[in-house]
Amino acid sequence: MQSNFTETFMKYVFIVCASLSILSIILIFYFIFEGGVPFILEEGIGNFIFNEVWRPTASNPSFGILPMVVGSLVVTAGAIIIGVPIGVLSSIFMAFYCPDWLYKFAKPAINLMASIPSIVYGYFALRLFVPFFRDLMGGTGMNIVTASTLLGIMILPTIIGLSEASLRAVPKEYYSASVGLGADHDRSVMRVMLPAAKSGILSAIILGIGRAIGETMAVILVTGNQPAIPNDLNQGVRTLTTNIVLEMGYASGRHREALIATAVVLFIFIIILNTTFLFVKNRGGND
Amino acid sequence: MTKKFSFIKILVWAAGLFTLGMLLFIVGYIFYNGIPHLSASMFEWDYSTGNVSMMPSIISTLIIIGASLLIAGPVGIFTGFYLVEYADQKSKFLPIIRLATDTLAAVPSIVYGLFGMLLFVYQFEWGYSHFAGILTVTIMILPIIISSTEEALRSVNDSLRMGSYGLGAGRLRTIFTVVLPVAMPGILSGVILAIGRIVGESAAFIYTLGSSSSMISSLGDSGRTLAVHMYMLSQEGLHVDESYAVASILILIVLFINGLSNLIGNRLGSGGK
Amino acid sequence: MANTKFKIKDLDFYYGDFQALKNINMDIEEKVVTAFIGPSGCGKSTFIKTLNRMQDLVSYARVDGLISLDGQNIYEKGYDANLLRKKVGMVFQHPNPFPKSIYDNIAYGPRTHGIKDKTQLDQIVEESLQAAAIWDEVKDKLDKNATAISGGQQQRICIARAIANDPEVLLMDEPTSALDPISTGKIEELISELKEKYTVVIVTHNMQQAARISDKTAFFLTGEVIEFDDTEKIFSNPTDQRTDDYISGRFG
Amino acid sequence: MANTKFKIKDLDFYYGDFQALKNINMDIEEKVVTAFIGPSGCGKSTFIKTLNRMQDLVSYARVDGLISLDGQNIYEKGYDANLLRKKVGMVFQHPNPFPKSIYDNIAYGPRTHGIKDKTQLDQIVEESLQAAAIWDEVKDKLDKNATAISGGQQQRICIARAIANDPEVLLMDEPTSALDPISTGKIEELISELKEKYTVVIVTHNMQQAARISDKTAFFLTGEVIEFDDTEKIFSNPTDQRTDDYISGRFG
Amino acid sequence: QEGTINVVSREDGSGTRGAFVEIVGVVDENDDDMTTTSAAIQNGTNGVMQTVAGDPNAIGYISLGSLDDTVKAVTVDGAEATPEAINAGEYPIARPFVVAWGEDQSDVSADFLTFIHSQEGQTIVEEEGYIAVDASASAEDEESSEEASSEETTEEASSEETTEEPAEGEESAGAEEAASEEETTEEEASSEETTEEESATEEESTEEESGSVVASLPSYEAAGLEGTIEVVGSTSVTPVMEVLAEEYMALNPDVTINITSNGSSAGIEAATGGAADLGMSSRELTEDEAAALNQANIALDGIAVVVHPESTVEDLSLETIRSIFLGEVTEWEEAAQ
Ligand SMILES: Nc1ncnc2c1ncn2[C@@H]1O[C@H](COP(=O)(O)OP(=O)(O)OP(=O)(O)O)[C@@H](O)[C@H]1O
Ligand SMILES: Nc1ncnc2c1ncn2[C@@H]1O[C@H](COP(=O)(O)OP(=O)(O)OP(=O)(O)O)[C@@H](O)[C@H]1O
Ligand SMILES: [Mg+2]
Ligand SMILES: [Mg+2]
Repeated sequence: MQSNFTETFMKYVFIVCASLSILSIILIFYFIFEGGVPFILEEGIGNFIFNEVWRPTASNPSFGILPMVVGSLVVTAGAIIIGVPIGVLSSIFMAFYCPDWLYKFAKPAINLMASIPSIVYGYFALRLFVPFFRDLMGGTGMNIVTASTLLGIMILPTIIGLSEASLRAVPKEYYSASVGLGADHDRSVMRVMLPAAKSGILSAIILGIGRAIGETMAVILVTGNQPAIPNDLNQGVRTLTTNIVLEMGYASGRHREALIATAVVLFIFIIILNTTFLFVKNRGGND
Repeated sequence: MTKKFSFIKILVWAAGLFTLGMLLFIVGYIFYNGIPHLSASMFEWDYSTGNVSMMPSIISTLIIIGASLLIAGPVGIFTGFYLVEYADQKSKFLPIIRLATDTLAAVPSIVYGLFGMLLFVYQFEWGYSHFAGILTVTIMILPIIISSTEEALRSVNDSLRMGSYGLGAGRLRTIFTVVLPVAMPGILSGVILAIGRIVGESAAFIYTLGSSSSMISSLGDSGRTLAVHMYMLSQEGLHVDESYAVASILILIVLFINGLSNLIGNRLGSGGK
Repeated sequence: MANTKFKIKDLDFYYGDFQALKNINMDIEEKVVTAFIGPSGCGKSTFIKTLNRMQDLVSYARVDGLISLDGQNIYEKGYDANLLRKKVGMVFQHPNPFPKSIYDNIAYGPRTHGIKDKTQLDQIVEESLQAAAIWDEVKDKLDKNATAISGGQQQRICIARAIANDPEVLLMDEPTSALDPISTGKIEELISELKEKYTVVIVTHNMQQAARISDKTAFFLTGEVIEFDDTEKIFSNPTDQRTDDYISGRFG
Repeated sequence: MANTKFKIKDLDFYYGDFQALKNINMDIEEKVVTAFIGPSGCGKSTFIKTLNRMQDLVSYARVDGLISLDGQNIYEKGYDANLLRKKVGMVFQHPNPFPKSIYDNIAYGPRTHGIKDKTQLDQIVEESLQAAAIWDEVKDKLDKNATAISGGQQQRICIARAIANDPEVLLMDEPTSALDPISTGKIEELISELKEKYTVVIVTHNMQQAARISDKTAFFLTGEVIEFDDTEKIFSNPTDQRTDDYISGRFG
Repeated sequence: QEGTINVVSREDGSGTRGAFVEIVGVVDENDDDMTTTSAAIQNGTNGVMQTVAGDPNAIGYISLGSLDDTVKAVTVDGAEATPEAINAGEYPIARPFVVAWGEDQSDVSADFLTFIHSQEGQTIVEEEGYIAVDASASAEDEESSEEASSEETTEEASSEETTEEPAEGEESAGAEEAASEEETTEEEASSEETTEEESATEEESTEEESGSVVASLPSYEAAGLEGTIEVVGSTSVTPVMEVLAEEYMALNPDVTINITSNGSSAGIEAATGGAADLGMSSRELTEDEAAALNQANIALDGIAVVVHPESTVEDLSLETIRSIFLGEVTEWEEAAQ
């Protein structure tokens, strides 16, 4: 029999555990913001975010990250367009369409996909996607579309893994009920099972988008990394993350602060994204 | 009306096959480029520029996976318990935790790297070390484990909880003996995802674990994971072939770990089958 | 009355190794209410679910023998199981409303089968809920989630959902088990109305109910049909001793 | 017979804004079978679940008023809800066996409350299954998953599970709704036996059942107790017109 | 060769890029890096190699030590990119590898440095495809480093420019190659002049001692020390450092050397903060950094200009390369003229 003490004690253990993630995020906040916010204030928020010129090492340096902001947005949007539909559909495939013999092989395969290091994806894309898109679109082949495609693929396992789990968690009775009403498999899955798993799928998508925004080591190899606002899909872009990774190894002084400030902006982006989704999710979950 | 929706079938199959095809393609590409370059000398205990041995990296990778799961596993699962089984679903604390975990989940690896470096390596003066690397990735995988645990727990039918409470079982017993076994597969898929994240990570490690190629002798040592090892081998273009060989081994290790955790999961989650 | 709707010949059914139905032969007539009675675990649910191929969903289940609907073998290759299930509606033993609004639950079937028109749907929803004797209780909360209502209400929602689909045959697995006498009365009334147009198969543990509303009754025992005859005959003068024992409560 | 087990005073109950129970006052006596009857959705399940604080688990539920067990307020701060639920066992309206083996289902309660000994557990499991009239059906598959059996079997497993816990009070929410007459008869027998030692509260839609087995009956209507009296009185000579209407089927 | 030139460059701040733009002259009058904004940026040698190897129209530059046959190095003004040519002063594009250390240098760390600058050490440097540097020059530099850095500080304080990459590059290039402090001063004096002149100066100074310096270096003898040395920094320096460390550990079995490879700035920061005994850098230290640290060059690395292996381009003039990277020449047809 569980004593009341153990119950209460464990309850507090659980609360402490739950608080740890808040603590972690606060620590990360603190360290990143401490490094970046003073710089942003000095430079002026507008002048940092809406300035188009990034020339950190020039004799008259200019720290404008608008191109990177645009780059991140564009590439992430592209990744969502490619990755989310394929990911969600694939998870439906895995949960409701995949024959058993294939599933035995496909399930570990998807898990494996999540474990392949970014750099491998990067070199893979550099060797195969870049020439492909160069032939298709002209230019260097290191462009928005290439990066979006690569990211779209890279976020697949994240989306598929969690979406599939929540699809499988939907009680089978719903499916039986739908089929019992003469709905075919497709409709039962799309109209009953999918909506019932909505909230899980949404968090899978958020995680996926988070991965897309945060991905660096692979993207860096295929986006061209030009710090300029693109006006065509076949141009290269630089994302906020690649901006940090590219120059962090060498930056010092104000340049370095500017990079940490870039991380701050990235952070704020993510928070906006998450809050929006939290809001949408709460609204969506209430009906 | 069957016909009207049959394009869904095509769509779903196409997506599934695309994903699998892409994976096969990538894995094939890695094996094609890597397997021929494997040699026994790459598994010697000590690294040298001559053998570019991946043994130290394999050991470090396994240690880091083990240690960070040892921390993030319980913490993440317990957080899930709190969120689903304890917290008042209307409390203000809940959205805060959720926002925190969602944000943690979206923090880019490179930011984790910088953070780990600033806090563990410099502030705590641990230097580049397994400690710093482990703690950094622990925080990184925490949200993955939390959210998959949360989803899995929520999907457990309430009537089961009712059944258990109705017999006078406390929350703890209900959670551990009734809810957890049912939720196990979901939690496990989160754990596997987390392992994947660790194995595939490089940016966060470079700034915390460092990239020492020597065999670990204490957790205070710097080291490198397989992914970092790959990165290091390929970065200067000197050992590109070997880096694919490392990637091949990495894939085999991941498959092995997946198999193992499925086995464990089946044990834990089978209940009374 | 003489038209045969379902013809079942030499039906065997297995869950894995376990044989749940043994050599069932039965003709279910059109526009007639057929009741299945028998002790718990004797295979009533199993059998009723073979009639609209719901057992297809149990991966380890296996059906042997022949079931034909209107003269066509429903287990034949190429037979459209979805169309079958539209024609042969079902109310499950455990209420299983979708986690959607009450309205969407009822409208699900009609929408599946192509009805888009809002006013038409509204009408179907109201009529079905009326028929299932639950309209008054839920008419103000049609947009509420159908899983947060009482057990009996859920059961009636499921009945309404099945009716909304306008089936030819309605299979009901203990449809009034969670209902009070009044609702039960209304459902029984509904069944009597339905039989004007439809064929109804009902599983029930309530002997009086079977006697009251059915025309034919089948008595099941451990996977076999012991006796299948006019309800009157079964309840007044059963051929088999075991049937007699069961309905008079002397069994076991 | 006169000992009061539960004393309920001025009980109001809310699901969010919806008031499901209104000003309930009732004394439930020890070693007596009390039946709750009333139309679907009238609040029977809601009420029965307040007696062992199962409603604590519904986050948006709110209880007002007083319920005391053996003179102690069970909603008092510091009152051990787990101990309460051990003492006040419950069989739910929908069978909810754990997805574990049949054996583990039954042994769950005893194990929770500290019984480890294998032979003792074996004995409890067998006795409980016997009492719930399902031993013969499952004795060869005790290690099978308790979710892959028929609906009625699941219900009896849940009854056995509750009995195995050796409670003082047993709350049963339509325990025989999915059962055939024979199993029902056995459960009713069980209830008569139990009342020697325990207090039993049963929700039922079956008037005959209520009349047969209960000593006291409460009639619920839209969240209120209309009448609560000796069963005999209720069924032969109810005070309230509505009670009369309901039990004679003239209601609504 | 026809078509648009796809320019591939390294990231801003990279030692390779710094040296490349400075020597080739991809800078404006303020010595600001003027690499065309349409250049694709890769953050590692391998990234550049893979990009160029996969794109027939690409041109990039990489560390000579990493050059292999997946790409083709063009000759610059007729000179082939080889250590010999660099030593002979024929091939103009090269940059130094630097190590830096803080105030309290441990004995083992000092001994390791001695080893690097010994005949044995510099032989390894050459074997790895880099260019050896003169030990005595470095040794002197070591001793007088404090003085030298204060000199730098004064000088640069008087200059109008905030970042003086060319000047600094010039200075340490001088430090390696020149045998005496006099020459260093001379070259510093010329630091304000244009890049063409600078490279001319460089050529001059290297001409004075063409051929390898290895033979003239002192031999290393193991001192039998024990301890651990943390080496942190530049990814470009890492490969040669690893070999050096291995060789050293073979001679001094009680010494452990840990190498962490995470970028020049990280290395310098680690050295400043004390997390590293030696910081590796493939760029010059900034004046702040130089004031806080001691530094020495351990090797010279050539920078090869590379194109696709099937490209028909064989030779480019320094001026053409400059125009290409400035974005003035965008078509291979133009470049070929
Ligand atoms: N979880 C819930 N949330 C909100 N309302 C509920 C919930 N459960 C039940 N109700 C409502 O409370 C009222 C009483 O429900 P309760 O389950 O107690 O009825 P009941 O008497 O047990 O009926 P039945 O015989 O159909 O089981 C009903 O109107 C029902 O819709
Ligand atoms: N999914 C299943 N897997 C394996 N065996 C099953 C399954 N469902 C039912 N059975 C077994 O098949 C037999 C017939 O079950 P069925 O559900 O048809 O009984 P029933 O007549 O509907 O009983 P009840 O009146 O209790 O609902 C029972 O012995 C039961 O244990
Ligand atoms: Mg059944
Ligand atoms: Mg109820």
